[in-house]
Amino acid sequence: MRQNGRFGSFGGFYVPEILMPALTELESAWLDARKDPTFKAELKRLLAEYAGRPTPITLCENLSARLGWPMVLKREDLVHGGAHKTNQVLGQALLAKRMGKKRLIAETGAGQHGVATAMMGALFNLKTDIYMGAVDVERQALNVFRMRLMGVRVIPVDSGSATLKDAINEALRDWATNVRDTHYLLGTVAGPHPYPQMVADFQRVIGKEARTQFKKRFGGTPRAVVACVGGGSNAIGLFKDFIPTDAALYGVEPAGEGLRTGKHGATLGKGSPGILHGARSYLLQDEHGQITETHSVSAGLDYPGVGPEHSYLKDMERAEYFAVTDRDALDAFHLLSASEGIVPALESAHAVAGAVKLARKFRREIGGKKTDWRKHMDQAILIGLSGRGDKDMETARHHFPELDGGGK
Amino acid sequence: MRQNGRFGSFGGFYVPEILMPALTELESAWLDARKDPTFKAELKRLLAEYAGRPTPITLCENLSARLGWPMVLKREDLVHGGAHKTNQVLGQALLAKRMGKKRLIAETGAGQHGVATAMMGALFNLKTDIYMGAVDVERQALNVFRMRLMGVRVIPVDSGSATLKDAINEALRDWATNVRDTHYLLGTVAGPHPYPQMVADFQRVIGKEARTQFKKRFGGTPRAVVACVGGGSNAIGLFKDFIPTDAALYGVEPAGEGLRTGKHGATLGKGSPGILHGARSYLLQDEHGQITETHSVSAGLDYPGVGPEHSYLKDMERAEYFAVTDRDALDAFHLLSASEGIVPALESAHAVAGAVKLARKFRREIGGKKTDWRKHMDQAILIGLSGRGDKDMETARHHFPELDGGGK
Amino acid sequence: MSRDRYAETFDRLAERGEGAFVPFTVLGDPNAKTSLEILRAMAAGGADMLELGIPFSDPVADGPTIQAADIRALKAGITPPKAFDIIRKFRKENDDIPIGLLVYANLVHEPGLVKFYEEAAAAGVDSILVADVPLEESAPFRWVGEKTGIGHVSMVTPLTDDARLAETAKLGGPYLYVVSRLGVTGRDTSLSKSAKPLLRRIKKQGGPPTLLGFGISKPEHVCAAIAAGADGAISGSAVVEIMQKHAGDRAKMATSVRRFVAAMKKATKFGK
Amino acid sequence: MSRDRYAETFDRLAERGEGAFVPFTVLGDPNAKTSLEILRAMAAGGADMLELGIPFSDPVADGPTIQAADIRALKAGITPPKAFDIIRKFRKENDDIPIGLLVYANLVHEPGLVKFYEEAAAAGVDSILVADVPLEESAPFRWVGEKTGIGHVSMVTPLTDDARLAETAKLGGPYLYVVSRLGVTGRDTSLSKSAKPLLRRIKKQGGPPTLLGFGISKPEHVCAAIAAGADGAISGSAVVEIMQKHAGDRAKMATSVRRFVAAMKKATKFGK
Ligand SMILES: Cc1ncc(COP(=O)(O)O)c(C=O)c1O
Ligand SMILES: Cc1ncc(COP(=O)(O)O)c(C=O)c1O
Repeated sequence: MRQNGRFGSFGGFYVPEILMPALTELESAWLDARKDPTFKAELKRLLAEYAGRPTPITLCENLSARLGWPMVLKREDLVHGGAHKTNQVLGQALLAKRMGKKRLIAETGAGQHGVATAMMGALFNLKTDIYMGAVDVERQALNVFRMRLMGVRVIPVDSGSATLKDAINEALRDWATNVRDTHYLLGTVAGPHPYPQMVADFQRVIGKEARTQFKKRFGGTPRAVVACVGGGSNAIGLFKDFIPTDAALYGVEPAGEGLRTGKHGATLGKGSPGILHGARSYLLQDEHGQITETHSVSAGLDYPGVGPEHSYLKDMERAEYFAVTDRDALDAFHLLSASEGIVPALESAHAVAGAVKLARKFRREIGGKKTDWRKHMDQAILIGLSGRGDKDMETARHHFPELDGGGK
Repeated sequence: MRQNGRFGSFGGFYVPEILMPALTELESAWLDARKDPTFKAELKRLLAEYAGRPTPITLCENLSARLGWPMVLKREDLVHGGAHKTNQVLGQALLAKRMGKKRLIAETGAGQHGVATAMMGALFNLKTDIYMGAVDVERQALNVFRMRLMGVRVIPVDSGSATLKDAINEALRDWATNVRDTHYLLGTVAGPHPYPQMVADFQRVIGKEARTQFKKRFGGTPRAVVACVGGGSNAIGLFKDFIPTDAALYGVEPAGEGLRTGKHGATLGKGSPGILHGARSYLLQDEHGQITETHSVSAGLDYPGVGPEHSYLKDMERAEYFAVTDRDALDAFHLLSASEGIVPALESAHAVAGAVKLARKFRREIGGKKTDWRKHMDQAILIGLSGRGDKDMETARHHFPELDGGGK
Repeated sequence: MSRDRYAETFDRLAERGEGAFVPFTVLGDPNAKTSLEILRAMAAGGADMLELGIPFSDPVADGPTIQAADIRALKAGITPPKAFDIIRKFRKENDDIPIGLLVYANLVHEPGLVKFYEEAAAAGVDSILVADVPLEESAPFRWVGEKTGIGHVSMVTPLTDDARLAETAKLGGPYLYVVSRLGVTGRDTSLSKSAKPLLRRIKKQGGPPTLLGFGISKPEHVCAAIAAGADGAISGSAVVEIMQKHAGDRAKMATSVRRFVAAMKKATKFGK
Repeated sequence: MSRDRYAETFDRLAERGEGAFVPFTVLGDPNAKTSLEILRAMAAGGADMLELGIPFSDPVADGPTIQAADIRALKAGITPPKAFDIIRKFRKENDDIPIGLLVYANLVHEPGLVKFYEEAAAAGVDSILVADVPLEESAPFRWVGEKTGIGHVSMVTPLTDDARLAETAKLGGPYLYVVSRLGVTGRDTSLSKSAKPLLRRIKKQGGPPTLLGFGISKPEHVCAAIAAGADGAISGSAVVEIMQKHAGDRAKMATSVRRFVAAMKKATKFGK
């Protein structure tokens, strides 16, 4: 390994010995690629021509008026595939090609990362197998179909709780078996080095664009930058270029049914450092180190771990993490839909809900008056809208029976 | 009226007398607005910052290799809302605001235009009512929910076949009643003047961008420009700026279960000129002038009329129209998904299917060899990918049982 | 077709100091045979003129009641030729009453204007109102109407401004269809407030006699219409509703329509 | 803890010209009581050393068979302290057999390395293999192992290159866990072809004795492993499968495990 893969005491490569050569090869390929102008140009071209970058920032006038505070979105919902995921799967798939790999594998929870990886399988003509908890295969039948439509195999994982965590376990096992010709296309900034740094590197484009766009459109930097945190990839991607600025960084975790109920996924808020899936980071675990089950209305945030860089940012106090409940997120989902005509992913709705709380707090600080939000553009809240809500319609329908009524 | 609203013998304003003042007002407002730099700037800003324009063009390397002919997509699937519809609802809603209207109404079939209009209702803070055939309300429950989520009212229409055509009828009736404060936000380039011209004007951005992008990326113009035709808005939007070029223009209509079965929506291919919903244009009708029922697997193409400008382009032989079956479209839907990781709307899949047929034809012309498609970039086929397929997953699942299997 | 039945009728009514009552029905609703009986019942009830719709698949100017009648008639297999048959039969029995057709443009466009108008004239039709043809599109219809001896009926609405009103009035025609309120056909509980000022504005322009339509369902409405200055009133949805109510019983249907027409006609005598 | 049970055992085996047979089981599978009986059965069958897993919620290095055992044990409420209890009880009955632990890093990390290793040592554990700790992360584990008298077991795999092999061999430890093939734990039908060249490469480096693992399920595999140059063989999934097969019958389970171990042990005598 050329790097130590640490963020303070977090990160590392806690994997079975058998995976080390693959990680070393990957790190090396990535470190070379990121300096290679051809690779960079090709990735940039794909991000633009295939994925539709840059994505805009959108000033939400209605939401701002309603909250009395300027709210701006970074629109990753407009990326091909419907979420920020595409940014980094493009990078990894290009890297896999470069390394001469013949096959991609990936884990998926609700299916979003699986769909993103399936897109890459199609685009790069690579045999692709997606591990997905059997329970999730049942729950997310449409995404399973979507993946198969793109020609990939979806392998249901029956072991454990048969959800995301188990799909990762299974993908790691597959990788250990087929490590020579297979690239494990991990879905977030978690996992062993180099994944956390590499995925962050590919996602960094979010914040890079946003910072420039904000400056150009409104001058200066936002006061607060807010993103939801599952594994943490969209958050890191958005935060990265704001770390050297004055902007306060906020990560929003899923409080599920409430932090006290135990049914949540607030890894940074309620967890403690531990080792899972290759890295030392905050974890939700019991007193013996067994990983506990999590809950969130948003499948993409329903994960007991978190990327090690977030653990570092938390301990360094450069970013602040707090959690919002399922109900808060659903309300924010409705709020953004009704006030701007933008339906966020339930994951992203957590960021919106967090931003709403911050807006209220900021307003209270200046005396609670609602007027003249335009005067505070220099104090705007920039929200990472990591994805769109199309995938969440069935879930939302279930939670808003009063809005339902057509059909079924 | 300041213009005669004709395209040769097509178009016009065949509406009840009571709607004439509204059409006159609309025409006037639109003609003024399109010359007003403030309006233009505001629309441009919204297209960029809210809707995410420009959308890229994407060279499909796998598809091109498979067909032996260069295939390029214009990516309207990446527009906020998931289809080209957003381009023009933004324009109309801005115009409605300008006219001081307090309310929007619209018709919708599968719900796409309804959702697009609902977005506008939210964004512009306008009370919005969407007419939707009761049968469609049942069939498209998710889109109904989505509209309600954005705060609009969905009004089921029980009359007639209780589908799109009847929703238009009902919207026209509502407009006749509430014409003073209500803008009828029609969903395509059909309807009475000024709709066909106005909607085309707002959609023209598609072809304008595509022409410039193609020239910059590949040099010259494509040999063929292909779009699906329901009402015809995405097609006109794409064609418009290519009309003065050498590019051949192809509109692809839905042949449904086959042109001979009578179960299709090939208005230009199988219809005859007639008058419906405000304009003279090709129509599917019986020998007495009664409008006949249509069929297409793609709800957005399931309409017995077509925008009058297409009738004109057909009769002038500037554009050529042909139809592809449900099966062709479904195969193209699968093909694009599996070869590029881009899942098209079923409407857009018709354009892809049409383009596949053209590619085969072009290749036959040069002797049928598959190699070296890159040498023919100057003969590329540019496909209008009008929207993304998320909305069509349930339908597709039904048609590809062999790919299904997860859940339910 | 050189008789001008409208002029004759309006003259006679004027002599008597009465307004015109004009019931509307959809030809072939619920079937050809019954429909003919309904025409007879209307005449028997004292209708001064008849307004008859040819059923259309997409009647955008009509409300749900009349659309339902269209659908019934279409289901019964009524085509424009069959609709003309009904008129022809009725015309043989009654050569005096003016008959107006209410159609949608595509029904006229498909066979071709000339053919359609000629057939209408041959069947005994006196005027045609094309629901989705406004002033701007009316030229060819007026022209063919003139050639075939069929009067072109224009509509005016509360939204028609004075300039347009003047232009419309100048075109003449057997009568002006005055739309009493915004919206589509259908019942109302009271006569629209916009009717009176509109009629006053029309009177100022001169032009053909006026028949007030949309929402006329009670004798009071007829009274009020005529008091407000209309030369008569057209009642459509109310007639169709009565027919619908007695859907099961043809004899009762005809009797009820006759009685309704009689009651409405009576009201035309007290308006002026 | 100053006895070096591994060295003693390897010495004795060397004297006898035998290889080591090392059965694996998950502590607490299917419950604490039965698990203890399984340990006894293994010893009774002639196991030279034991390799014992502490059940973990996310055993990424293990295949479905062992994961199922983990789940059974966790369901039975087995925690690391309870797992140590089982060892402690067994150790009281048998002070000679080397006991190795197979754990995942988080089980060690959560209580803290020192505490975990001290408790393991107190229970009678001789070595620890942390399945998800490769060479690069091993320093603190080795350090604490040294302080607490617990041997650190490293893994080598067919993908380990010579430089890394040399580095690993240099670290010593009671034995090297030689992974016979790519993948995770689980049964195989034949011994992997990669085992032989790998063992040859290891031998060149010197270093601790080698135990071959992954896919050892038949006496032939043991034979072949030893013939190929391994100092012994570890069999996990096969043991767990036998236990699973007799899930309903504790006595039968223990007997079958004992017989299996005996058969496998026998094969160690013919390899060299
Ligand atoms: C839209 C969206 N946002 C956020 C996430 C959470 O992932 P991360 O925290 O890595 O950004 C997901 C995961 O599925 C997602 O789909
Ligand atoms: C994606 C998409 N493409 C095309 C159409 C057809 O409309 P038009 O022919 O007006 O482009 C629709 C209508 O719903 C649509 O949703």
